[in-house]
Amino acid sequence: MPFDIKTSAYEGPLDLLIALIEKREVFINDISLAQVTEDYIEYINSLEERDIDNMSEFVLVASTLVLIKSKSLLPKLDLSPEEQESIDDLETRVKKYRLIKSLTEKIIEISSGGESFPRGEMKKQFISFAPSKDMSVENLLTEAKYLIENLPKPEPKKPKVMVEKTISLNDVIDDLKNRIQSNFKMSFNEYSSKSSTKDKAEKVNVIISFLALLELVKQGTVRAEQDEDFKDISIETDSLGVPTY
Amino acid sequence: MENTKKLENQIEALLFASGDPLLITTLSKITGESEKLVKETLGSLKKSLDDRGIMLIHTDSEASLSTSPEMEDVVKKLHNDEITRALGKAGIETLSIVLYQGPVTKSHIDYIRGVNSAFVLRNLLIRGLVERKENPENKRGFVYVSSVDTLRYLGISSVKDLPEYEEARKSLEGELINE
Amino acid sequence: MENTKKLENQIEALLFASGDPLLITTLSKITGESEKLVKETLGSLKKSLDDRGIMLIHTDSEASLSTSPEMEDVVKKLHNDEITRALGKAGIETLSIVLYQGPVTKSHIDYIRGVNSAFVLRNLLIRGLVERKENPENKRGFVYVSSVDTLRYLGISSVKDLPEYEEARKSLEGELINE
Repeated sequence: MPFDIKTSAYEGPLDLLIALIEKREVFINDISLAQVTEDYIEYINSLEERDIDNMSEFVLVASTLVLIKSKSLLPKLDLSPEEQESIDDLETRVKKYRLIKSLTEKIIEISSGGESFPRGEMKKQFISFAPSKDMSVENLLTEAKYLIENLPKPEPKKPKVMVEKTISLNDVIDDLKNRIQSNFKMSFNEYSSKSSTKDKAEKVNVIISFLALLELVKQGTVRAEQDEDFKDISIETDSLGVPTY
Repeated sequence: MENTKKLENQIEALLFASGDPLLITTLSKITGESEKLVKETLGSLKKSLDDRGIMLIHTDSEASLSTSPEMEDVVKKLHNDEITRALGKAGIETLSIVLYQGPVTKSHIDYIRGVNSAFVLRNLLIRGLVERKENPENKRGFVYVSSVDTLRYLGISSVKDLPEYEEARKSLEGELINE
Repeated sequence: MENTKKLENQIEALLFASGDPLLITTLSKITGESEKLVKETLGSLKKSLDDRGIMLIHTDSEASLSTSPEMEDVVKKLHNDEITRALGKAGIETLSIVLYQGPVTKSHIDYIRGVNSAFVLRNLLIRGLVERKENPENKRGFVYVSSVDTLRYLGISSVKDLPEYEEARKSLEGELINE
């Protein structure tokens, strides 16, 4: 069987991540994930909202990547168990998905050996009227109604869930900013329902400037580590403010 | 020798995939071998199937696979089992689509149910609950309608007597979102 | 020995007569033999059909006869070159997950692929390339499994013929810490 492979767009966030990691020919781990974070965010940024079917999934993974990146730049950043779990989880998913992708290639290969076909239908079939007891007008109507209820419906354009997820990304950023400015102790669960209606472009810009901020903070960290005092960092970041791009 | 075996396998596969008898001329055309060679190879296929559950039947002009005569009892048992089993949810679902939507194509039934309905449709056919007709809109396809026996069994004289007929029929048309 | 051959022939005849896949429980019921013996005999039937035009395809619960994959070309000629529509990338990927991880829930498929797979799953279901079953752990949910038709599509006899089957299955279950 031939398979029709579209190579143009990325199917989802994991698909994109794998492509970015493979481009660099590195193993999948927190280091390589941190390395591709900018590329990943740049890719989302380069696309219009309408180009991406699964924007909310892309953004959700972006928030985990930001965590990984933050941790790689600031090794002393305390992660909550939930955060660590979301990082480990992303790593596992990327690995499993990549395995599935390689298996898919092999399946395409074996299937080129030919399709197999069932026995053809025979015209002379012995037909005898054989109703069954569950065949009542009531049952038939019940099933018809069940089917009507479950007919495929066109998907709503902007599901609520998606909006909620995008807001939570802003929260991740805000929260991490706060933590760098204070003492890095805050649970991942504590931010949730702040309302914000920033559009996508703005939201991605926030991530990019945040990552840039982290780079600057990292430089501060190098200096601060000489006397091993976390509070020095927060002083540094306070003085920097949010850079404008 | 190699080639005879290959032709034998091809003929076996073709007869199997056809279900119905095939003309020897057809077998010759598809395999690209002479009718003479096809006939000879039918002889060796027959021998290969000696003492098996299926056998080769052929006349001068056509050939077909069939179950061996000793298997009659067990095949009958299977048939009885298939037609006496309760229809179950899948069967009732499919029958209700044929009743409320008939004449209806298999692909529309699949679309409404969201799963492939090949097996369940064949079961309804051999039980005489639904009938298959040529699709007036597409000569190569079929449409399914309920049988007169089914209506009689349900105690109605026409599908229009089914409860909420017009309403349900319309709803089941669906919006036919492109799949 | 005699009896094994008889059961093998009976199973062959039943699978041929049915055309559709038969449950191993049905084969056991009709032949009056234990499921264990039926499964063993399926193994010997499979061997008997080695190097023939037809082959045995089976899952854990069902078995069916089918044309051998090498016969694709001639059978397609018979079916007037009816082209089976190729699966897209998303479809074949989802199929791989079901093959190597099935029975598997939709949320697990979404989790692995990182995107919602509702649409692609529906297409596979309608084509009969995956089947939906009640989730034993959650009566209101479903799990997805590969079917006889999945194996037909790939031209293989059982999931064990998939590349790296056991190994990959194990890796996908675990944490995959080491690459």
